[in-house]
Amino acid sequence: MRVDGKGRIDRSATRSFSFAGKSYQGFAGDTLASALLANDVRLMGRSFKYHRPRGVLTAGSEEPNALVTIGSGAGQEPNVRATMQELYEGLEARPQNAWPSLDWDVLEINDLISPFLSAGFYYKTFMWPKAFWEKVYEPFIRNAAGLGALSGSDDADKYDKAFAHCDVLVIGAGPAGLMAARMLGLAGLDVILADESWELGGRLLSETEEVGGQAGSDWAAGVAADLGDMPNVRVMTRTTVTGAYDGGIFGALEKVGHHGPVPNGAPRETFWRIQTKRAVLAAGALERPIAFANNDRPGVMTAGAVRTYLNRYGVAPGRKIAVFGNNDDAHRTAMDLQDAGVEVAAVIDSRDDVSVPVDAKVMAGARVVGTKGRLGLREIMIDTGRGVRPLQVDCLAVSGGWNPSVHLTCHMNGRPVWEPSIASFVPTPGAVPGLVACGSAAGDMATADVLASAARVASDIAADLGKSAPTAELPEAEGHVYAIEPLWDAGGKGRAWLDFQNDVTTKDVRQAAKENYASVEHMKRYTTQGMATDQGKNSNVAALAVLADATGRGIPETGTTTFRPPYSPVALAALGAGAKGKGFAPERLTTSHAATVARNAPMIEAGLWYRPSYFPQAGETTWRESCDREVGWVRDAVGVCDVSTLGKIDIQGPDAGAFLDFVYTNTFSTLKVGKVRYGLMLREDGHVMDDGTCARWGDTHFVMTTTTAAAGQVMKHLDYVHQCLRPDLDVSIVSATEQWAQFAVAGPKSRDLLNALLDAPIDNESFPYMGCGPVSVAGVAGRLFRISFSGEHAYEVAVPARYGDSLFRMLVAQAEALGGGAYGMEALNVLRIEKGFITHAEIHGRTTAFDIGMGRMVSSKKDCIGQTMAARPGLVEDREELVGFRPARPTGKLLAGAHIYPLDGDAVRERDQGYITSVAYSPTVGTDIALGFVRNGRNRMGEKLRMMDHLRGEETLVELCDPVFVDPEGGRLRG
Amino acid sequence: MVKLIAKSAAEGLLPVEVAGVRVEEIVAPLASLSPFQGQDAALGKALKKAHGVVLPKAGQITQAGEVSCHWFGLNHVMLMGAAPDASLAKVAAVTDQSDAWCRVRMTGEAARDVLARLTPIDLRDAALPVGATARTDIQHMSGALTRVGEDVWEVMVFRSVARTLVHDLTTSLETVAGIAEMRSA
Amino acid sequence: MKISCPICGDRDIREFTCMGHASMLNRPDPHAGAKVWNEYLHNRENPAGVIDELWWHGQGCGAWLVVTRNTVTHEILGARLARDVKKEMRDAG
Amino acid sequence: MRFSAFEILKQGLTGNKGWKPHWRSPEPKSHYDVIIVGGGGHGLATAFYLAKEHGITNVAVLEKGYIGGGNVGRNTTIVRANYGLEGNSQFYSHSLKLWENMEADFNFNAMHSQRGIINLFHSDGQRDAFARRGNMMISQGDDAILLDREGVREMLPYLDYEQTRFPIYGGLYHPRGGTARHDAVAWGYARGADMRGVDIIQNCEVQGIDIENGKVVGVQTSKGPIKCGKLGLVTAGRSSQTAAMAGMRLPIESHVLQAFVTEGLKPCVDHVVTYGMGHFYISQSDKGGLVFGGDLDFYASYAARGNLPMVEHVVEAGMTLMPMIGKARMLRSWGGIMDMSPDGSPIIDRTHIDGLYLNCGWCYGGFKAVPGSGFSMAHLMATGNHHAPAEKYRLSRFETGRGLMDEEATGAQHNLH
Repeated sequence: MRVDGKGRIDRSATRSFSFAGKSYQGFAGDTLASALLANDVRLMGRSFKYHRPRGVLTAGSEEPNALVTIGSGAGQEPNVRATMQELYEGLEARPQNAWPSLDWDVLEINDLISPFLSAGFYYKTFMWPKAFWEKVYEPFIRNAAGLGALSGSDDADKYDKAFAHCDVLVIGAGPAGLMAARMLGLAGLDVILADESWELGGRLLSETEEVGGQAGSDWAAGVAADLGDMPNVRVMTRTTVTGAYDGGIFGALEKVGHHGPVPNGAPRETFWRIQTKRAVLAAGALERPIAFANNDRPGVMTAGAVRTYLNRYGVAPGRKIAVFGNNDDAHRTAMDLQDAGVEVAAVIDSRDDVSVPVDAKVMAGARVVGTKGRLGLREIMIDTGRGVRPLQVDCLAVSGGWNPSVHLTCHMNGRPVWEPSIASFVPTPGAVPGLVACGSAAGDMATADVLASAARVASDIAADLGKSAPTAELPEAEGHVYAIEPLWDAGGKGRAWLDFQNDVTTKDVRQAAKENYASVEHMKRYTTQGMATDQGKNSNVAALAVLADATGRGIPETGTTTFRPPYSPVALAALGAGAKGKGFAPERLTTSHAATVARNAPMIEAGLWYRPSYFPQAGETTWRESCDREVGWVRDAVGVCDVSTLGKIDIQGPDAGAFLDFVYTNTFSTLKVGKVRYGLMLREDGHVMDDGTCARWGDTHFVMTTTTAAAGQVMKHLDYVHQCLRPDLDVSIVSATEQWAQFAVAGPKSRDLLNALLDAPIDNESFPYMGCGPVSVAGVAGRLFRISFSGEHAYEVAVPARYGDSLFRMLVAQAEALGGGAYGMEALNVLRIEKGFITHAEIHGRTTAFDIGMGRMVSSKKDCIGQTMAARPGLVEDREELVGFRPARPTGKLLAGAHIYPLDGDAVRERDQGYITSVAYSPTVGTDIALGFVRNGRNRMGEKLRMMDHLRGEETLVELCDPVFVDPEGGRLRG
Repeated sequence: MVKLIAKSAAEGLLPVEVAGVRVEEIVAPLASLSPFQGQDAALGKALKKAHGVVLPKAGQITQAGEVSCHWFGLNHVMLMGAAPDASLAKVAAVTDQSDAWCRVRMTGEAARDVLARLTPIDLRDAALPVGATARTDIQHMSGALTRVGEDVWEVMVFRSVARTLVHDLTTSLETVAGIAEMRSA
Repeated sequence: MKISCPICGDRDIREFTCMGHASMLNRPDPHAGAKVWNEYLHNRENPAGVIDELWWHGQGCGAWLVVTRNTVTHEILGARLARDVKKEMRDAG
Repeated sequence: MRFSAFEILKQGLTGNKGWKPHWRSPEPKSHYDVIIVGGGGHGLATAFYLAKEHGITNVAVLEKGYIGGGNVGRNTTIVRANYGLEGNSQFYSHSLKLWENMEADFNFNAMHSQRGIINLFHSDGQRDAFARRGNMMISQGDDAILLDREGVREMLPYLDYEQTRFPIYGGLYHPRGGTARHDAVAWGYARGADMRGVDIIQNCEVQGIDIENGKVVGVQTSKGPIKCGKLGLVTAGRSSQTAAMAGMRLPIESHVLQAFVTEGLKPCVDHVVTYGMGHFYISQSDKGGLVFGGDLDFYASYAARGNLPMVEHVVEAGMTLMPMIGKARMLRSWGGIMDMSPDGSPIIDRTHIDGLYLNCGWCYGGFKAVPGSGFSMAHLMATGNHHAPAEKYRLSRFETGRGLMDEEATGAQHNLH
């Protein structure tokens, strides 16, 4: 029901919206919850386990009951707190976790059988018969559980992430936050003030109290205006600080576009990472309910929430309202309601000696012990101490006291401390380095104390950061003492809820204690207390008080569970903003990318790079046809392949040779200028890290190449070796991978092709096998290396990357003229397998130089990385060694990933002889060929074994052979 | 006679302009210089003599006309705008990097908000004043960020990721513009 | 977490890669024997407290750092260039 | 008290007032035949199998906090036997078989759910590596199915097959893999051990190990000295500290691994899915929360909490793989202390000190190993012989290089496994 003359809503701006298929009207400035209450809708959700009817409990982000689904289609958003959802024109909200409807929910049956669903019941049954768990019990439980539903498909909404930096982050813009932010701003510090609401003021927007001789909300507006004028203060509304992390880093979620239509480009949410020197926790306090029988009906809400609905939204959540509390703060609700003309049926206070200046029945020393009303509160039962009597009300405002919002102070394992005077926990100072709590977050409950503590904290921080804060002019404010007598469980007949959403009652906690889940962590995990979407904000303190009572311990000894990030839940789309689709990792493109795509080559990922799989030609229907043709080109004519993705590292300096001797197993200091050598690099544990070639470009200048896969790892490794192990060596290591576009030109006609483009022709004298040197390519200074990964007479030619596109097109055109053309990764792979060249399929991280037959390349004349550990007995004895495989029959099929077994007996692990790493159909050999590893394989050449691929049902008789299938003498290389 | 045609790293991708922020590519010679042990001062001298620029301190850039020198990492500076003089190679490892990087300039009041979406470093005036440079992470890419004017920033990433950079910048530009439109509504 | 890089100043750890204990700087002589090498490569003090760790500022200046850090609180107590630490170790013999 | 549907009915009808403690809280005796340090999953399982398989019941489990408070209560609950290397293969195979019968063994529903695991691969090379692994699984007697892209699409229609950064080539499907209710595993073993006479002593911190003449004779604890015949250290991320009390330095670094859960949602992810390119794995709990995780934070830590860069990285991987989870909200994040070994595989071995046994190095794969680890550790401690499926888990392998089991193939850098 709306109340005239109250609230901060704009009554001139109506907003139409729908809930559960019905249309309603509210106003700008409403939340979905306030607008529903204004329309006398009390039933907004269903609980998790018993599917109990539920209405709003709170008016904030801690709301456990009023969770709805917003929108429909791909972008539907489940579990939205109606209490936080700003109302906008056309808002569509739907109830969730209820079927067929919110009013009639079939699973309400769970409530009737609740005696059999007590704490942990599922641990004690559903075990028979065994197969029923996955087939019957679990699907039923899964379908009954859960809250709202995801759409199941991707949506078009945009999310965003950003970084911010400041001197002081002020968390919360209630009286404390505003006070602190203004002082810190005036001191000249860079301040970020974040608040989860769209309006600054915090509780001041919900209260009728005065600050500085004016309405509290007006004072807040005045400070907000001051802050708006300070260029060094950044005010972030609709922003929840979600987590405290190491080094003064905080996560924060800004709801940029939840309150209406979003223009193109703008996100729904921005997830901020805020780096700050200091932080002020001014997050206020959260009111807690009291447990009593059936305290969970729609219409029962916290007393502070009732004031918020009345004072901020101009809504009376009932027509006849009772107030029940154990502290003076609850009385304000009665007073505000009465001032607004709403009937207060009674004020029930568990304390014996209270007086409340209201024109209503005040019942001291009394407790509410029961309620009635299936879908909404109709009646409460009051134990006056002289008997139980009913009272007809449609709303009960409950206050069990206020819990300081200590959550962020716990994010780095801090434990809050029990403060008896307010019967709650307060932050441990220093629990998060640089973060100081003030105001009610620190346990100061009266507004005057809140402002004073904020001013004190602000001036300390300013001084700490070398600024002097202006003298605080504390505005006049209420200074009442917050008097409270703890009351956790008011009793009554029936279940009394602690965790509303998860349906955890005081009985569950007591049962847990009885079953020896007496540690607070055990109780939580056994009962699911505090594990709902509010993470126990409403219930943890009361629950552990009940546990303390059940176990005969005090509350401080019982301890707390840990609050962990995030403070309130954060959409994965926000945390992972930008990563959808291709955004997860940068895309690296070679200079030949456009020309390659233009030739319809399917592109495959190689690390972050894209490389062509093959270059299809008209009439070819399978990749194999294209691949066989490309292999033939290289073997018979000439092929061109972009190899720019290989790492290219410039190693320069007087000690370059000595450095390379230390990182490679073999020796490079003796290499002659103009020559290239194959190099093998180990990890310190003696296994192979990478291989490649290294060219001596000048006396003190080497050019190292790495594999594409290991380029980053090798660069990092070289920096490590240089800086951490051998800083004595005068050497500089610079990546030049991106500077050069480099192309393999391979095949018997490779030199002919090059000579058509080089300004000075080459021959076998000027560029012998493993020679290198500068060349002029069509007028451009380039580099030429005579190296081969195909076993053919081949070169790699490099030009500055700006010419890469042009050179690739030219090379391909020339190759085509010579009866060849471009080849892709498939052909490259076939070519190298035919020649027995290894890649990371073979040097997969568990192979040693010994395994791949390069044991002798580990020079014993010098120390190098990995040398010592490579000599461990386990790395050289009884190993699986690199071998080649041929099918015993020409049609035999080989499969990478298949294992090798003896000819007789079962193909079981105990008899495993090895495995296949790389397979190709070799058009040159005319059969499948493969590389792989077999135990003591080098001594078993010619032996017949059994290849078994259980997965694909393939079994082939294979013969072990030398891994070089083509031109074992290497004549073609030197051709 | 055949002739190779040069293409810049972001050719066909830039310039882009969204809501008053302009992004354009800069093409100029780049050479990384890494002084040999104990040769820092000698490199400084040679640089001054050959190119007129001072060897920059960590996080700084120096400039002389068209030529500038950017600090570029541990033991490492980048000469920009001129081919390195041969004298430099006597005291430093010199590596041509003219084609290795995609270098863009972003101009506009909102440029800082755009960058705040891509890099974790502090972009406030005190931390990154005009003339300061930083090696940092640009949306999972290894990059360099330089403030060359009040609202003028240079971003460098490897050439191969030019398209990703332009995509990321454009997305962030649109985000910032969208948010501004929302706030002004 | 932020690391104060001696070259770049305070930087978010997302710019860094951690390699593990800084004892890796103390590489034994190649002939020191299996036990010494096993200690070096595998065994760790692994303190619940202050540790020296190797971090690489790979998305920054490229420096390898020895970062002193508390493994219980994550407090960073200092960072030095690994090459300086290594040189000191060499000088100290 | 035996748990059953009947018992629930009976108790429900009598106000749930008759439930009994699931385990006792005894004061420690002065002497035990065996003391297990560490009341986590592995420690409790060791005690359980000592009693059940070997009749050794004069056993105490000493836990410095509350049982199940370590990694068994803070993991992503995945249970599988899909290892590729000799040594691991037989061990996890055995462990999975124990999973399949454990609930009957200890009369407690740990909600072991064999809903199937799919490891996605994103290139031909990864497919080959997974094929090798899958063939190993089958040759060990476990189950594996190689799915192509369409096969994966049929099972997981919600993945992004068009735009995702690293396209889905297929997956290795392990139908017997799945999840379990992690806390219940610890409680179930505790209950089972307790029923067989084992003393579970919580809030009892071991502060020293008494060794005489090269033999363990007892421990010093916060509840006083306790004598023992044999001592097993089963302390996961704290192994370096407990071993140090015996003067040992272990090949272990302790690192933080984070895990995450979203708010409850109606069923939408029916399997366990792992994303090879992005270090991301996800399943949905019976309560409806999406449970997911990724890689280590990479720095040494005992804080059981991590930082944002890895949080973001993990979620980013999720978003490129299955953008439909975007509207789910992260409810809670936490961390565990992982005992990372140099080859990523564990250690179950005796030590050079007579009577002192070691069980550690589980990295972030310890949960699924709980039954197997307990079984093999109990076997070793009871018989003095290595249990065959775990015989490769020797401490000496690092020095000799014999039998290294580096599944990730990243070498001897602890944080890369």
